[in-house]
Amino acid sequence: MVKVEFLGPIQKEPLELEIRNLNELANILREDAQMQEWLENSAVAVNDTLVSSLDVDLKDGDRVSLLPPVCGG
Amino acid sequence: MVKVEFLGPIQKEPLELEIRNLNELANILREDAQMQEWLENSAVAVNDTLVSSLDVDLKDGDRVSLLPPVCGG
Amino acid sequence: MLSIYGSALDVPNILKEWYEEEAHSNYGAFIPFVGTVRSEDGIDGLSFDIYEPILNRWFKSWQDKAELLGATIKMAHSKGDVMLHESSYIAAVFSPKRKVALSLINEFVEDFKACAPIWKYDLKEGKRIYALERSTAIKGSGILGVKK
Amino acid sequence: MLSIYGSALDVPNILKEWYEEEAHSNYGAFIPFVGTVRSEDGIDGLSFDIYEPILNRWFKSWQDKAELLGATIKMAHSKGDVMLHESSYIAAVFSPKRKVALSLINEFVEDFKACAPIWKYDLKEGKRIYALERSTAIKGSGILGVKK
Repeated sequence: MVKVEFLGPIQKEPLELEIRNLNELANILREDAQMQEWLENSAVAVNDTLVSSLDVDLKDGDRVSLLPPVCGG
Repeated sequence: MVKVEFLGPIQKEPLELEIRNLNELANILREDAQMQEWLENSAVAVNDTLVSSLDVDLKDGDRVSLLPPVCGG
Repeated sequence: MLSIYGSALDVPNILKEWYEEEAHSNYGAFIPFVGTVRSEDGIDGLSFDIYEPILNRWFKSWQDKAELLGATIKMAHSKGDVMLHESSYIAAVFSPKRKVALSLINEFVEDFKACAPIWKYDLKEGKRIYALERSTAIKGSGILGVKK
Repeated sequence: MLSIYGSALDVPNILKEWYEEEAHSNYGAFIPFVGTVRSEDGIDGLSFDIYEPILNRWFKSWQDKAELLGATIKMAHSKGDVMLHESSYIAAVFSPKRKVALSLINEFVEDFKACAPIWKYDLKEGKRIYALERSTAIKGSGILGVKK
């Protein structure tokens, strides 16, 4: 199982998904109406490391995080 | 009388001179062996305003200051 | 050193603590940057969410970068609510030389604004409103979006 | 505000005083620069001469410049002796916005180094030695020299 977390202002409970890569996650989230506003502007981290493409394999126990636009300070 | 002050590290007592402009001051100071090392690297202020040329007339009561290289902080 | 506080920052005390910590480290320059909540657009304050695991990694990468320059960086940030005229952020560089310190604080604060996983909300009329229009998408955002 | 102290600066207290003075001025950014005496070349400390009339005028011109940007500048400097690991200089900018504050502190400190009528001496083996090689001739220097 891969845990998917939605950070900051994304009001969505974590998901537990049987997925093998980020492409599968993308396909699932694109079906979610609530997520449309966030997919275009959120960054993605796997096990707390930011990734820059979907060509990332996932294994059991991995955590994926979605990070919407930030504004610290 | 014009008062001439030597600031910071220039170890020289103030002078009281009968001069009418900075050119006259330059001629006097160029005769002073002790001042040679300072004339090339010092700035000049008249009544606490920095000047950028010798074409400045002086009147009774004016104060001229020589400011050698600075290093605050 | 990165410290997260659950309230507004006690700026004088944090600056004093940092200054005294480095009093004998032989740094010639100390440059803090303090961010304070301004009154604008009728807000009562700001509120912050922080994702600490990624913030810690990001901060560690800057600490390593600073170390290569002989410098060190400290940072404090609030989470939760911070009201008008209270401070939510302090970053500081200690460095042997001023030019390194001045350029480092500049780069650090700019990168912080672009990358640090912190989300800001306006507190207004009892509501907590995500400050989307003042926020910056992290570099590489959008990979999950529909391919254009 | 420009303050000259006859000894090393009490940095935590000065920063606290400045921060509290501007606590309700609605500035979003506060950036101090603190200069501390480093151990190098076997010095025991530094010593400073200041010519206050011209320093005051120079500072006033920067205060006016800052005001046009909606900002304010404060500065404190020591005269006389300041020993190793003590601080002799603090400059600080308060501004509504961070970018103005970051660029202003940078420009201010650079101009301070080039223009402020302050002379530095190394304290070494009981002597007070003018730091000529680290000093900068003020713009326009040399007009009294022999014409080339």
